[in-house]
Order: sequence, then C-alpha cells, then structure tokens
Amino acid sequence: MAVLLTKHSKVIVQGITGNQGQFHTKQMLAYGTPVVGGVSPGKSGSSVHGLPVFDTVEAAMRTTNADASIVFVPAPFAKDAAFEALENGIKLVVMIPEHIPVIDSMDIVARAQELGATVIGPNTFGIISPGEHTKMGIMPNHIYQNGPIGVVARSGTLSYEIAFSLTNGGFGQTTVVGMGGDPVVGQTFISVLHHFKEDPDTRAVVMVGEIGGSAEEEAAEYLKSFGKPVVAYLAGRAAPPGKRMGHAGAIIERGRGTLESKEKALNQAGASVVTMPWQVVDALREAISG
Amino acid sequence: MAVLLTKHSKVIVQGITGNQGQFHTKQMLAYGTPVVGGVSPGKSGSSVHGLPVFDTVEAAMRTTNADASIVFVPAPFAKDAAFEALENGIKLVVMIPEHIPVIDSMDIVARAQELGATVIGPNTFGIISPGEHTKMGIMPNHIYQNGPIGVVARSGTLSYEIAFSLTNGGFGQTTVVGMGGDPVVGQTFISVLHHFKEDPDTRAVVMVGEIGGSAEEEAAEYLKSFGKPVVAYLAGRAAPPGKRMGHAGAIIERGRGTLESKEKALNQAGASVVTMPWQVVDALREAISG
Amino acid sequence: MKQYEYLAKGVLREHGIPIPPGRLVNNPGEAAEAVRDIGPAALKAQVLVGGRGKAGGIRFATNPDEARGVAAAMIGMDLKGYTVERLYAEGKLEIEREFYISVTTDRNKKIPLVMASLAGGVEIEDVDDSKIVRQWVDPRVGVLPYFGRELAQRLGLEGTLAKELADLVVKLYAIFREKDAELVEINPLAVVGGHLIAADARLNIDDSALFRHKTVEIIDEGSDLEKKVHKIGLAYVELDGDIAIMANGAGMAMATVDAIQYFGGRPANFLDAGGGASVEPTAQALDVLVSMKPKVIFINIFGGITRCDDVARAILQVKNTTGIPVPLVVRLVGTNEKEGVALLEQAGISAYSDMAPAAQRAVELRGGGRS
Amino acid sequence: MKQYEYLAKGVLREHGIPIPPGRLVNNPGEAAEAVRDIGPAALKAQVLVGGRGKAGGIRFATNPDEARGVAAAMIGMDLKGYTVERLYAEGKLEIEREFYISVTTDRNKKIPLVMASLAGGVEIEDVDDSKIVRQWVDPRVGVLPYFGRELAQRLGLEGTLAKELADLVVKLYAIFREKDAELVEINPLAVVGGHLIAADARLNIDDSALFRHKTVEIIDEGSDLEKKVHKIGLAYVELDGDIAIMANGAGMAMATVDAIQYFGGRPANFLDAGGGASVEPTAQALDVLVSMKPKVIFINIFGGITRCDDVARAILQVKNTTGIPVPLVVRLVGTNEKEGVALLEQAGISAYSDMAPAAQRAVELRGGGRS
Repeated sequence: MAVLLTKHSKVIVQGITGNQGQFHTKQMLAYGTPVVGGVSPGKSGSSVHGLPVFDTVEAAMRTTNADASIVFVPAPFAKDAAFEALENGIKLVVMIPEHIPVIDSMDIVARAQELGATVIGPNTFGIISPGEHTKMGIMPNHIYQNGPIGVVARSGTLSYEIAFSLTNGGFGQTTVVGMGGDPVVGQTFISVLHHFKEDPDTRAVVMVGEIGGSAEEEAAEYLKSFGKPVVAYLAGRAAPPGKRMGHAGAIIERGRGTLESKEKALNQAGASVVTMPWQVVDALREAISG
Repeated sequence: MAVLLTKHSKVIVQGITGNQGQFHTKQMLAYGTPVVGGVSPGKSGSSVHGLPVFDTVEAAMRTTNADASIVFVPAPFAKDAAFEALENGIKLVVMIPEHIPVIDSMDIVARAQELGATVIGPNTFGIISPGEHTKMGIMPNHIYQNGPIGVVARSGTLSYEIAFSLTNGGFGQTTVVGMGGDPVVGQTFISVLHHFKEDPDTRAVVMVGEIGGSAEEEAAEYLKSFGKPVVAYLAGRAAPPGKRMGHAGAIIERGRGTLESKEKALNQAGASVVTMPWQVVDALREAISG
Repeated sequence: MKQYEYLAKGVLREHGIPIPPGRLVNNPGEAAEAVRDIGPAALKAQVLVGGRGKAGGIRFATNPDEARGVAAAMIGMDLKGYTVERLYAEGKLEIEREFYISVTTDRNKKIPLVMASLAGGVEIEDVDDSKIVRQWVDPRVGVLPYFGRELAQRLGLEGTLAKELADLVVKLYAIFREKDAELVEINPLAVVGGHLIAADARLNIDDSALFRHKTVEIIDEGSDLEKKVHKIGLAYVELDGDIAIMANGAGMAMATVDAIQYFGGRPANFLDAGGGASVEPTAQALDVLVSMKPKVIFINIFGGITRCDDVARAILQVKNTTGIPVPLVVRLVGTNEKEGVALLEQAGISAYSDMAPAAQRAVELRGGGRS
Repeated sequence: MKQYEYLAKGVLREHGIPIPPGRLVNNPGEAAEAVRDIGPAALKAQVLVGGRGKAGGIRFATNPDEARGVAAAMIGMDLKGYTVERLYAEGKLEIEREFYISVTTDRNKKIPLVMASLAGGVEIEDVDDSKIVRQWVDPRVGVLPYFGRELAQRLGLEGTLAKELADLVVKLYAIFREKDAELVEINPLAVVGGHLIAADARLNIDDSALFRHKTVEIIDEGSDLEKKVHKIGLAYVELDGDIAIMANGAGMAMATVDAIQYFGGRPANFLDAGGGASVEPTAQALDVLVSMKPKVIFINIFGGITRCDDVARAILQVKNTTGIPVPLVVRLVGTNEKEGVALLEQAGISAYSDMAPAAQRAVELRGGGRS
C-alpha cells in the first residue's frame, strides 16, 4: 500500500504543453502513473503523449473525472492554477514550481484546508508510491523500489540520494513525499507522518530535514506517540546564520532554525538521528531490528 | 418554544454606550432579555444599566460567556463589529444598522456561513420570542404575545402593524424574525421557515414580504413541502419600477422583483396571499381552520 | 449612485481595461478641439438616463467644424427630462462584434454574479436567457484568471478573445470590489480589429459605501422635490397622484401607498419619515407635503421607536406656522399614543387607530372612491 | 529583499502611518538644506546592515553647518563592509516610550503573525518572551480594527495609544499583503507627545514576489562573487574555507558542505547548480569556482533531471578553456551516469560513485584531515 497517492488516482497535468510539463508527463506515464489529460489555456484540442489537452480544469474534469493535479505553470501563474484545481474539486494538488510568492502559498494552503484538499509543495519534487507504480513529480524513476519504508523530505536531490541508498540497501519505499523547500508549504512532517502511522505497510520512516523554521521540532513532539521507528537526517550543519542555503526556507534567522535544536528535539523524541546521508541505511537497519 | 432565540441565550450589546445602544439595552432588559454585558472600545470599566462594559468582545466573552450579540455601531464600523463577534465564536449576531455597504454584508454573511453562525440583518428590527420574554432588537415591547404563530418579515414597522393585529386577533407568536431591508442579509425566508418547520409550537406562519429581489419566489418553492399553513402579505403593489421604496432592497429593477410574480408563486405554493395588512388575521383564521 | 459614462470609463482605464480615446467637453470649442485630436468621434450626452442613443443623445462628427455644430446643438438640450450639460467625445470605432459583460450582486445567493453574453449592444433584459452565461463569485476567493477562462469557454470564445476576456473579468471584478459597485457593466464590449474594447460602460456605486469613496461626486438623480426631502435625510419618491402620504418605516410607507390605491385613490408620493423620527424632520417633511398642494394629506404612524406625541407635535407645529390648507387624515397608534391623540384633539384633529378606515377616509375626502 | 529605511518609511507614509519628517540626502549640501528645513535631525546611513547605530551609522546635527560636516564624514565611510552612499535626514524626536511591532509569516502555522511588545527599541530577539504578544492572522479574514484592539488589550495599552495601535496594525497588515513582505517591522514604535510614530522601520520583500513589484529597485546584498553567480541564476553563498563545492539541488549542496566539514575540511562556498542544470550555466559556475583559487574543487552530482553527461561536458569545457589548475574531485551518479563517467575518463578524470569517499578524498587532497 501507499499513502496519499495510489494507482487509482486520476491525474491531470496543469501546464502540460510547456517543456517541463511535456517532459515529466512522459516520465510519469513511463513510470505507470494514471495520467488522464492535461490543461493548457488556448491549447484545447491538441494532445501531448496521446493525452487530451483542455483549456480549463473544468473541461478536463468533465471528460476525465480527474481527482489529482500536478502543476507545472510558471510561478506567477501558480496561484491561479492551484485555485483552479481546488475550486473545481481536485483533492490532491502537487505544486512543482519554485519562487511562488509566500503570500500566494498561504492563500493556497488556507483554501485547501477549507476544502479538505491536500496540497504538496510548492517547490517540491512531488510524491511517489513505488508499489503502485505511480508518481506525481519530477524525481528520477529508477531509484525507487517497493518496500516498507516511508520517506518524507524537504529537499529533492538529497531525498534522491537517500532513497537510492535505501533501495541499494534493500529498503524499498511505500511512499516518498516531498514537502518542498519553501517557507510555507502544504504539508508538515506531522501531516505526512500521520499518514505513515495509519498505513499498515509502512514499518519505519526516514525524515529528511534541514535548517530553517521549526518543522522538525514540532514533528519531534508528534513522534513521541508515533509508534514506528524513525531515522532522521538533517542538512545544513555547516551553514552560517542569515544566509539562504538555496531553499527560501533554509535559513537560520535571528537565531532560530539551527540544526542543533532540531537534532536535540528529535533525539529526545526517540528518533535515530544521523549526521551524514550515507549513515541512514545502517541506522535504519538498527532501528528496525532494535 | 421559540426559534433561534430563547431565554437561555447570553446576549452582549456591541455599541452599548451609544444613544441607540443604551436605549435599546434598557428596553431589552425590561422585556426580560438575558443581556450580560456590552462592548464599547475605550469604555471598559464603565457600566450601562448595571451591565459591565468591555473594550473587546473577547474580554466580554471571557467574563460573561456570551453566545449572542446585537450590533448597534454606525454602519462604517459594522463589518468590524460583526467579524469581531464571529471570530470570537459568537453564534447569533443581530445587525441593527442600516446603510451597511453591500460588499461588507456579503463578507459578513459568507464568513458566518463558514463558521456555522447565524446573522440576522443587517437593517433589521431584530428577533423576538415572546414566550421566552427575550428579544434582540428595536421592536416595541408591548405588541407581542406568546402563541402559535411564527412571523418572518423583511420590514420593521410593517411587521409591528401585523404582529399587533395578530396579538389583538388572539394569535400570539412563537418568534418574530426580521430579515432586514437590505439587498444582502443573513437570513432568507427559507432559512427562517425551516426553523419554524422544526418547531413543534409553531402552528402557522405569516410571511411579510415586499417588492425587489426574488426571495419570495424562492420561498414559494420551499413552501410546497412546508406542511404548515402560511399567510403571506407583500408590500409595494403601487410602487413604480426603478425607484427604491426606502429599503435598499425594495426596488423593481429591470423588470425583476414585481409583486405580481411573487404573489403568483406564493399562491401556487398553497400560501394564502392577502392584499392588505389588515386582512392577515382573517386569512390566518381561515388557513388554520381549513 | 450612477456614475457618468466619462467617470466609469476613467475607472476602467485606471484598471487597465482598453477604452476608446476620449475626453470630456464642456462647450463647442472643446468639442472641435477634441475631434481635431481624436479624429471622427461620437459626441455623447453625459446624462444618467438609459436609451440615450435613441433619444438623440449620441451624435457623430467627422471634423472639428462639424463637432462644433453638433456640440452647440446638444449642449443645453433636454434629454428625457435632463438638461445636457457636458458631452463625452470619443473616437469612433469600427466595431466587428458586440458582447456584454457585467458584475452585480446576486441577492439570493448573497454573492457577486458575473453575466456575459455574445449578444451585446442591447439592454441585457432584451437578450434571450439562453444567450446569457452566468457565473457566480465566491467572495472569499475572488476572481482569478481561471474564472475568466471558464467564462470564455462557456461563451464559446477562443484564442485572443478568450484570453482578453479572462484578463478583463479579473479587472472588472477588482473594480466591483474597490469601488463598492452595485453594477459595473460594459455594453457593448466591442471587438475591434480582433481585440476587446469597452465601447460603453456603466458604474453604479452602492450609496451606503460612499463614505469609503470621498472623492466621488454626489449626484442626487431625483426631482427637485425628491432632492429636498433627501436633504432632510428621509426616503422620498414622487408618484403621480394627489393624496400626499407620510408613514414611518419603509414597509409601512409602501403599505400606505398600496392602501390608498386599494381604495381607489392616487398616492402622490412615498415618504418614509424614519423608524424613530423626531419632531423637527417630521415637521420639515410635512412642510414639503403641504408645498406639493395635494388634495389630501394622509399620515399613518405605528409608533414603535417613533413616539406618537412627537408626531402630533410636528403636525401642530406645521399647522400653526405654514398652515395645512388641505384635509388631513391621521392614523396614530403605538408608543405614547394617548398623549399624541390628546394633543391632536386639543387642536381639533381626530385620529384613527386602524389603518383601513383611515386610508378609506383619505380617499373619500379626495372625492374619489373605489372605481 | 531588504529595503532601505527611506523606502520603508515612504511605504509607511503612503499607508497613513505617522513617521517623522525626513528626506534622502546625497551630499553634504543636501544634508545642510535638510536640517535647515526640518530642524535638528538624525543623519542615518542608508545601508542594509543591522546594528547601524552602534557602528556609528547614525549621527546627529542641530544646525545646517553641523549637518554639512557630519554628512561629509559619513558619506563614503565603511559600515560593516558596506560603503555609505546616501543618508536619511530625519527630524529628531523627543521619545517618551519605545514599543515594537511587526508582521511576518509563521511558517508552521502557515499564516501571518503579528508580534508586538512594549519593550521596543532593541532587537526583538533580545526581548524577554513574556514581554512579547503574539497574535495570528487568518489570511481569509485579514486584519480588521478589532484585531488591533485585542492586541492593544493584551499589551495593556489604553486610551489614545490603544486606539492608534488598533489603527496602525490594520495599515501594517495592508503593507504586508500589498508589498508581499517577508517582514514589516516598526522598531522603535515611538510614543511622542502621547502619540505613536514610526521612528525606525524595516521592510523585506519576498524575492519571489518581485514580479508584482516592478518599480522596486533590485538590490543584491551579496559579495561581488555572490552577485556574479546570482546573475547566472544560481544560488551561491560564500563561506570562509578553501574547498570549493558544486552540487545539484539545495539539499545536496547543503549536505556536501556538511560532508566536507565532517571530514575536517573547510568548505569555501555553497553552490546549488540547479535541479536540472544544463551545460552552459554549469560551466559558468565552475568558472567562478576556479576564479576563487581554492585548494580543491569538489563536484557532487546526483543526476535526476540533471544529466551526468551534461555535467561532464561542462567540466571538460572549463578544463579546455580556462583550465582547472587545482585538484578536482568528481562524484557522478544517476541519469546518464555511464556516458558522463566515460567522457570524464577520456579526459583523465576519474569519478566517484559514492559521496562519502569522494568528500573524504577532497579533504585529503587539501592536505588537511579530520582534526
């Protein structure tokens, strides 16, 4: 099984005719994702990789009964696209673009909560459920494998690194969820952990965090009643305060968001905290057997 | 029994230190209304008719556990007052002021729906439940009497006229609800009728409507499954198109909102429609016996 | 409150909605100058009445001299009872198609409503309902471009026009919110050279919201008499009968007008003396009724907040100063009824306690009767 | 992006928040003129660093001559690594009390946060938590005056100050929304003559929202090297070590920096070459690394969207043009790994497939080691 995304989803791609949209639609189809169509204003009637293109989400849903959408439109148009999906009843929206204004993200997330919809991202690599052969995102297809580990990460490439080492270490994944590197994103560690807690197939979880904010500290509180082994790896140990480490969210500001307090909180909550990404597999092996 | 407002309500008065606020607080107390306090920014510590005055609704609620509020502040500040009540958890808000911008009313009503709160008005005389000795509004105290008739009206003085003739004709009232004379108000005939339908003590209903909008036509549709006798009287028979008859909502615009279509719809729905206010009592007597 | 076309156009321009080149002209000289700058133009009377075109309120001029002549003929002319004081000179358009779009408030749904049609250029009431697309706005969400794309799709628009419409409806809704509009309408929304342009526009501002729009010029559209009563702060509508009416509360005033008509009389006016009127404005309003020289005056009061003795005092004040030279019928019940009735009786005025016989009596005194 | 104080103050003024009289001055003459008009004034260096006052960036002048002298001394001075180019001359205030207020985004709650304190005038981090009042904003509701009254009540303010604070917070939130602010802060929010006035202000605009604020001047606060890489469109942070680093993706770049430190090396920089970087920008970024004259260059790539052969091509391009005169360690796995590794091997560069030994090797080549 998997969390949030299964092979029963019906996925549309907003911005399907753009370079990114086309490329990743192809990758998603290759992986097995049930993509049913795409949206690109002014391009209705055309097709991308055999999928019908619509002018609006409304039209796409009428024809395809889609219930999930992945958004590839440029950041200035992302709020419009997200609301178009949400207002038309889409229940899972994956927001790939980076550089979406934080105020737009707040509006999107608040509205999604109101409508009982799930937003993943923005500035995320997406979500992938290897056992379901289904992904909504931009992650490479070949590094994942079906198995009992849930992964939740803030960062994309770093999560690839870890997912690949898990796969090579014999630990397949139920679902890998990218929260996104922005200050305001739809998911929290807690909301994703909660799904993993409920999922009987997920035996343990790997958290991939980083400096900035206090999402890890908040998650630590939740972990006390989580009941499954957790390995945590956090990036940004060597980062100086006041500097953004690529992600808009990865910044130690006014003394907040340091790795020290995060690791301390996670340790106290019983998570196995490792220092370097290549230590995750051994720690996981120990946590599960222990 | 009564609908929406009972003696168990705990009422605060927003704008209690103003002329209107003071006068009607006295009247409400005289009627028996459980008024527990008032709000008037900058006036905390003072008292009005023995009731404590607070700077904020928050403070008032902390001390009094109020769950209902009647708003007397001037129209430009009404949105602020309504949101203060709603955001602090007040579940029944009666908005007396007229001349509140329609856009403000839309925002208030939309937010109340979201929060599951009831807004009565704006531009209303309020609501009164004679059997409960409780009122939130500006209606005269002496014209009402406990009994089996529900009254729902758009207009104030006209509803007094009719309530008084009901009382004199031997028909007391469960609750009299003023919807308000503005284009956008919190209640519809339907929402109030629904409460009367559920109330076992309400045996029949008098609707007092007027030209403008199509609230009466919509109500007619609902009446088909209402199951209790209804007498309807509507004002504005002689009104020329394009002219506001006092209420911002009472206007025949672009051929819509005429009395003709309203009366026709209500007649077809089985209501007993009378032409003049003094005919209501006889029609009601007939409707109940028939 | 309706806004003149030139003001409505100005608001559209500020929000980036394309409008034809145009300017306000106050005299024939300015009209000539405008046509010299703009080229062939329509000269449009700036009056707040519908059907302006058919009534001769829109004329064309191809050169400055012609403009001077046309403007001279138009300025000062009477248009459906309004004197034309200013014109709006606007570049003539080669219109290919005429659409319609507006934002208003849906009273039943209590949210804003966008209406659009490809059959524009005529009053929207004259457009077949099947040709009108309605789309409602969630005020908590507002109008984002996708809303406009969905609208364009429902209308069957494609390509550039669909894109421009989607853009335009976002701006139109922004105007609706920012200006507290009751109505913002573009009709016709013209297609010129394959692009959308607002050929005519209406903007009505919510009277209750004028406190937020201090720079908006207050225009009372009423007759002189109506303006006079509005200045007292009361609601007043002139009707064409001869029985003058005063009542307290809008509903009561409407019912009173209805009652006079019911008994065969012809009401001269609607006057809401207010839900809690005091002596002075009531007396002022009564003065206005007297000045109308009606055949009868009917005062119908159900005292709630309004005190009957205050109303009686107002009547006596007018009686003792201006005088009331026509038959007066008074119905007076409710708060302080006894005091009020006593005051009137001292002055030889007897008051009714029921509305029906009072209204009937007023009609009888007129010398009419149910026909 | 941080805004200069004079710009932040301008935004406050536009929104009706009281600020002291002030103006921007570019030279001693203008400073003299400003003090002539305003009276005794503070001359404040317009630089984007904190603790400006303590570093000598705020000085006072009571008359024009003094102002000329002070300005001459300040303009061109170095303030924590920044050259002072402009001053803001601002009327001196007789401050009675100093408060603090700001609006930011609460990342965890995902909604705006208003923080206020009666203990202002110092950095908010230095204020005891018990003296800070926090109130969150529902973005669907916004900030209405009652929000400010509740805030004032929590702070224990009464009377005029409570009223002014309630009014101010509405405006401050409007700025936060309209300007896409990350932070809008008034500190100190001064009490002068019993009224609130914004004595100093900070406004940081969300970089991602700059497309909505076309008139905002883009200021890159970075070092020259940082600015150079930012212009290529990549994220770059200068660190103080000697092992230059390039990785793809922010998380990987952070982890790479961490790994170098883990093995006892000192990273010279953070460089995210992007999630799907193509040959040209990768080569440009590598050029910058070479220009830093580090002891070692470490390239750490996990190819997802990034293609390993593209990275290899970029390396070879730089090697064959600028040249890479220092030891180079490459770790290359993922998409098109074989092609990339083959290309590098042809040029005599061997690539690692695991991150740990690669990082360790880079540190070894530096000649350091875990200490």
